[in-house]
Amino acid sequence: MEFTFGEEHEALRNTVRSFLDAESDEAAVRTAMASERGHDPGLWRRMAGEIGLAGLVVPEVHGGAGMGPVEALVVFEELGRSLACVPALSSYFAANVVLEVGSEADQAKLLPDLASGRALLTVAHVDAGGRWDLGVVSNEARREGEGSLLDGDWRYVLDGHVADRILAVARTSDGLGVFQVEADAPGVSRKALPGLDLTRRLADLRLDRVAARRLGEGDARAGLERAWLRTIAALAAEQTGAAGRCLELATAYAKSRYQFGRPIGSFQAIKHQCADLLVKVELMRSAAWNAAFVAASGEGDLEVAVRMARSYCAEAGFEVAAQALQIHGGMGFTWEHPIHLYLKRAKSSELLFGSAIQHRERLAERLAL
Amino acid sequence: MEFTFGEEHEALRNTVRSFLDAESDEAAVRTAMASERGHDPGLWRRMAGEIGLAGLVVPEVHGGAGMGPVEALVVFEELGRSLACVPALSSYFAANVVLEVGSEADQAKLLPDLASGRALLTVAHVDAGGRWDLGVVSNEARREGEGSLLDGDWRYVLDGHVADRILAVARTSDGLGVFQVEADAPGVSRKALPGLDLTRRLADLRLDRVAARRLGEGDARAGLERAWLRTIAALAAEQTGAAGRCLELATAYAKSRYQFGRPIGSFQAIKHQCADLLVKVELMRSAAWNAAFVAASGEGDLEVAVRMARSYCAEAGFEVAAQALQIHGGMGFTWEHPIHLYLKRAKSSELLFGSAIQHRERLAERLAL
Amino acid sequence: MSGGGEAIGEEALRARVRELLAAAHPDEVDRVTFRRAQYDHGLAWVHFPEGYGGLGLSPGLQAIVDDEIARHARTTYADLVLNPIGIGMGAPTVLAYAPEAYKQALLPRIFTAEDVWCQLFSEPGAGSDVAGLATRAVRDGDDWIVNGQKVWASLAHRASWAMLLARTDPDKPKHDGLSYFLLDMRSPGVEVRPLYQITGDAEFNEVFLNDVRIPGDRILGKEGAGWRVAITTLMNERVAIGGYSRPGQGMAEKLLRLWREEGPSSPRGAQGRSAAEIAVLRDEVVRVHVESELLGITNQRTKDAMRAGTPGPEGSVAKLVQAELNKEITELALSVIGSDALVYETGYPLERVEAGERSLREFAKHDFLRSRANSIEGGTSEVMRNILGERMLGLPGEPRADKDVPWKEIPRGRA
Amino acid sequence: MSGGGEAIGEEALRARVRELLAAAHPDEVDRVTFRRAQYDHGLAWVHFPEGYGGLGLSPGLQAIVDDEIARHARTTYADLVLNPIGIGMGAPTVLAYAPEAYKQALLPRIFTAEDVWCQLFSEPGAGSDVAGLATRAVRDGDDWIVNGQKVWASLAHRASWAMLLARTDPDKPKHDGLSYFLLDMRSPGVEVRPLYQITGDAEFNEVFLNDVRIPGDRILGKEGAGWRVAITTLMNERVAIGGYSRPGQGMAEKLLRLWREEGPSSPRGAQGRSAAEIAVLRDEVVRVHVESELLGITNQRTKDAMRAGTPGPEGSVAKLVQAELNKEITELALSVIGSDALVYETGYPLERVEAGERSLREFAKHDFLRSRANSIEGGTSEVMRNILGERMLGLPGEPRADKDVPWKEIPRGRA
Repeated sequence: MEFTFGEEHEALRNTVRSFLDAESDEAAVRTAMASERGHDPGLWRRMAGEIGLAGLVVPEVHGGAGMGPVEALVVFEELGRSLACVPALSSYFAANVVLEVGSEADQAKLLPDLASGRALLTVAHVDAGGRWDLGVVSNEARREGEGSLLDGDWRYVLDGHVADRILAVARTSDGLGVFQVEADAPGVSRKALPGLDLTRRLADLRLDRVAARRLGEGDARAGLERAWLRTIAALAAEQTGAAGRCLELATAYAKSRYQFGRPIGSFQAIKHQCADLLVKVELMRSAAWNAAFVAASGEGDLEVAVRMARSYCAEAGFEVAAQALQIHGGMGFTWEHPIHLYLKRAKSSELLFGSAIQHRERLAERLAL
Repeated sequence: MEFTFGEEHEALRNTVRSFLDAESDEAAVRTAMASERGHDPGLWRRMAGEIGLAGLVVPEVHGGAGMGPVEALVVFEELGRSLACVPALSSYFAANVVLEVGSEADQAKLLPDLASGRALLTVAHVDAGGRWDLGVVSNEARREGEGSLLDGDWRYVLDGHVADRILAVARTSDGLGVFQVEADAPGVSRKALPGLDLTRRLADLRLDRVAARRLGEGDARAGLERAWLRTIAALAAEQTGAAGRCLELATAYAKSRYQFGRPIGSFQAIKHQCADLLVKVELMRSAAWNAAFVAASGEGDLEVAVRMARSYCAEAGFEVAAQALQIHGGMGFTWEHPIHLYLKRAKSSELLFGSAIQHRERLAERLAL
Repeated sequence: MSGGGEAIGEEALRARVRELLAAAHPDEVDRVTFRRAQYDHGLAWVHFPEGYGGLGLSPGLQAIVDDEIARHARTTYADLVLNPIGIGMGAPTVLAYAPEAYKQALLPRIFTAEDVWCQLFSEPGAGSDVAGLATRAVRDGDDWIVNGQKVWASLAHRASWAMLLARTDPDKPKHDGLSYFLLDMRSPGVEVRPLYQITGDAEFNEVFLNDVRIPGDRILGKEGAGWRVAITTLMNERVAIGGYSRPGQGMAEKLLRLWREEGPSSPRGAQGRSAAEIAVLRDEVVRVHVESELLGITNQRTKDAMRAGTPGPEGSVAKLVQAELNKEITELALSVIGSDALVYETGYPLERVEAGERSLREFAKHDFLRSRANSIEGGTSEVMRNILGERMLGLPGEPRADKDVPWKEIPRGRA
Repeated sequence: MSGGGEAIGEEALRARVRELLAAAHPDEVDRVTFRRAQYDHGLAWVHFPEGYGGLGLSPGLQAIVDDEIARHARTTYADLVLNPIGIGMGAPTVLAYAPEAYKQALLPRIFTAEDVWCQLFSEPGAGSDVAGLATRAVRDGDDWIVNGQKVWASLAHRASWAMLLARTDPDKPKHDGLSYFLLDMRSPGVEVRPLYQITGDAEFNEVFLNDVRIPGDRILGKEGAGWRVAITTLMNERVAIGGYSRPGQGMAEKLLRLWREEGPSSPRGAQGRSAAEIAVLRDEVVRVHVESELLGITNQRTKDAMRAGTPGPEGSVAKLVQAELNKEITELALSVIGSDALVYETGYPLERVEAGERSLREFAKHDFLRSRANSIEGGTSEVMRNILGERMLGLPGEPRADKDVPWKEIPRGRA
């Protein structure tokens, strides 16, 4: 796999970074995370309209930017860096699911609203058992006339408390199905979860005989898997961006903080911690790039690339944030310093989409170990 | 558990240390490990005769020192510290097995020779599968008239290539049995193994219709387990002594080695490594002491205490040696510097008597996890 | 049994406690009345001299007093919780350094917790390097005028008195220009603000000192000798901390309970985990349990060694291991909880609240965040490794940029 | 495609290789004949100037030469193995600094490996701190007399020539008092002894220099400017090492093969291990495999970045990760092998022997010991972390005790 970024990628990175620096600085993040929704809907609509982030991978014909996993890599690295409180991951997941599973008509119906930021779309697949694994779906859909009826609990739905529509995954007689549920439909109840990470919110969803429309035809398992893996790849990029920012913060602090008449970064104890963070961030970057380029090329084993990225970035992302906090000393333990926001995001990103151990086990199977 | 050492323990430690400093310095260790036997039989007989190490826990009535696990702790810490090439662990294991499993007559028959150093006695229990676990014994003994016949392979027998007698563990119709095999009996063949660790030798043993005498009566399982656990406790003490010596060597080197105009121990990178070694050695010591005092008191859960010690000392003992080598830089990688002898002993001690993972699994069972 | 030549023996001491209880019984009188009586009987700090709440006995005998009170009374006034800094660190410092009038005025009110105390040493620019602090105290006639900012002050919002370390001579090397003051926290110019932590709690405060006036007789020790006084305080901090129960083992025990009650083999914790996943997690759980047990044993060895008069390096090891282990344990607890660790039920209050009832899960999640500070507070793990390397192993110190130069010339960056 | 303005293009270069093959074909002539012809055709180091084994092209084009030879010949003379130091580091240093006569005499014989080269920089007292070395060179008329001891000299026992760094002025600061010499290893007073490692092998040598005489024209660069010359050599060392194939991935791949062929699910590796034990080990095996793959990708990114002209910190990361990972991988390999890792079939020869055929197990066990040096040789992991911290992250250096003072006054302890 060769990693080639063009000028358009640099331009994209600059655009996103400039936008986020201006519109989602730390103060904005703190305001958004203290709000009930957990994000600023106006900001998301502007990100959708001005720089096309909502419909990043939505084809242009449906109002999107028509980009792919490598562009998503660039965007999510920047989103991770800024901790912007926006429903980017949920939207990216949903867009990929619609593209993989939906018919042309489904795409035409769902994607324009998603791309414009008019309607938030999210995916619900974790069942009451709490397992992040498309192989573990216990909720079932029942046929009722032309449509379907859904009953059950879906957990940890990204931005589920504010989504306008939900794509709920359920078992059907012919494999997995993806069902479009309007958030205001009768029988839908959802509960915003108090999060460890205040910058990305989750909700539990309960459906009680909710009428739902199925996307596409036949078993959606393979398409869902691809969309799921691509979303995890984007998350790995986000984790990398966040970890890179933690390294920047720790390094800057180590240069400017003096104790015993020296910058603390001149002490090997701190310097070597920073070096170890650099190593981790570089390996995370390799992992995230590899996953994105494999996804974009269609060559290579997407599952292997993504599970490698997932298992490494989940653990290293947290370790980097935790050690960066340590380098900040007491300051890093205060609410007013931003490092704890990264720590909490890192832990929550580690917990989303399954543990590193779980992904390594699947890797072992793929590697015939 | 209270850890109280009396003056007699200090005296014992001083005696053993003085003896080893004089009789088993590095040059002596290198000579012994280069020899075919792997140890100096004269030295062992003197250790048996002059300071009673061979019969440490053998009752005085059988010519031993009549001591217990706490005294063994002191002795094995010193043996580990010096890396003395003597069949101490094998003899300690054998003595405990005879005491736990043997009848009065067996004890009277076997222990005096062991205590005087006249005859080396060792225990063979690992079967061809290579598992260090008394629950896994596949070799069977057959009754033949008054006695028994043994067939099969026993692996990794401590000092098995030079032992005069072997206590072989085999299954019988009424549980585990311990069988006395004379090394020069017909049908006994043994193969000295080229060791990763040259300072403690192992042999594979093959018995082909060897006539053997059974010790004691009935299932020996419980007694064997106790003897086995006590031996592992002694090994933990030995590992602690060796690790303590590695720390001493590393610290001394860090003080005397100058680079960039400073002792390398003044650099935090090295200083903090030494501090981390100190922490590990202290926790190893706690583990070894606890195991010894629980064994001595007969109170508390011996299995838990020993498996804790085993799982910690196995891994930490190697980590300490490996990091001590790193602190020595290129010098530590040379044959002429003694640190590699500790590294190899530490790894071999980690591999003997089962992996840390294995012991943690058994601990989990005991802890109802 | 004990080594010191005691004025009275254990039985006499128990008898004296019973005299106290006859005079004032905790089940019958209020806290202040009882504790004042305890002080007057010399049973507050038995190792203090007579007339100062003590009897001149060895400190180990305090346990006899507590035990005898507990035998005869249902009520125990756990004042170490109300006024830990005053009782543990303030009192010995006052005893050693304060003028007689202050000893008489302050010591009983510390023991009754009528006066809560706090410590004002740390500053935003002086964390690991406490002696580098910048708060200035300038003479004004007989008084001192203090300006500066302190941080990490527990209980400052409740305190009547503070132990304050300030710089009186910036032209001296850093340790030599410090003086130690008793500060009345009710003085004008003292402003206390809660310092919110990443947990959303405020265990600590920032204290701003703006032209705060301190009478000249409230200096402890000599002007410029404050560092020596501070060491008395800090040594008592270690003793106080050493007296706490085993927090790390507490955490490991919670982890084991969490595993048994809500772990992978429980309905709530199953989460479809595979046997292999469970095996990997369990191995880690046992590993940290073992280390935690070994830490407890190490602490036990320290106590035994101190009793035997041969203190070793074990005590300093504990702080480092505990801090690092607490982080590991709580990280692992979140892994055991699994997906549900995404949910933080207690939220981030950002106001001064006492913790309410918490489930095992809620504890684990809170401890996960709280433990981040364990390797920072009371000496960072980096400082602990320096101490172990230099004081225990005798490794040489680093070249110093801040020795023998006037404090004002020490580089300070933009702190 | 390439950035430089090449005198000739790829096709012309391939044509020139075919001319060489027409003149001397490796399948038909001996090594020296062929390699000499390659040198004469300017195809030894294409980036060297014409007349010195090169054509003044960009170094990347050397791969074209190798490729074209491999296309047309079965025999490839892998001389980098015979004379890696001469070809990789000696030649560029000679080219840059040696007098013309030496260039003409030495360069072809380096390339043909008629002269094997070694490097004499490291000393017992100068490991990480190479510039602190103590070997003395003293003028004697036009010549120099050298005394000292060097270590870690690979190939010194086969070498005809050495690159020698020695101190010519102990009164100057340490970097300024060094000079760089070409040493004929056959000179009287040069004694080479094998340096046995913990593996029992002797990859390296100690070299003792007793009153060794070096003619004055064999100084490279100016007297006292030896450090600058040494940097040329060392930079080419990195390039040479960077050109090696991926050793770490090799180790991880061996580990996977070991697991599959002889691991817990094989008859030999089963050893009664429980499913839980296997799960714990397997998780670790996958973890190091992933890290190894990510290291490979990081190396790939470095190459891409160098091609794109924007080299980042990735290259320096690799050395550190590789070294630490190799140790982890081989430790894990022993765990996978289990009890049988107690047995070390190859033994410790303590004589200069070439490794014979080895099984996967034997490799793993040998690599376990050999990898201990990975975090020491070519820059310790501690030095690598300094480089990453200071050069990549821009963190400040430490206070220096050895700057701007005469070398002879730098504290040296009892090294």
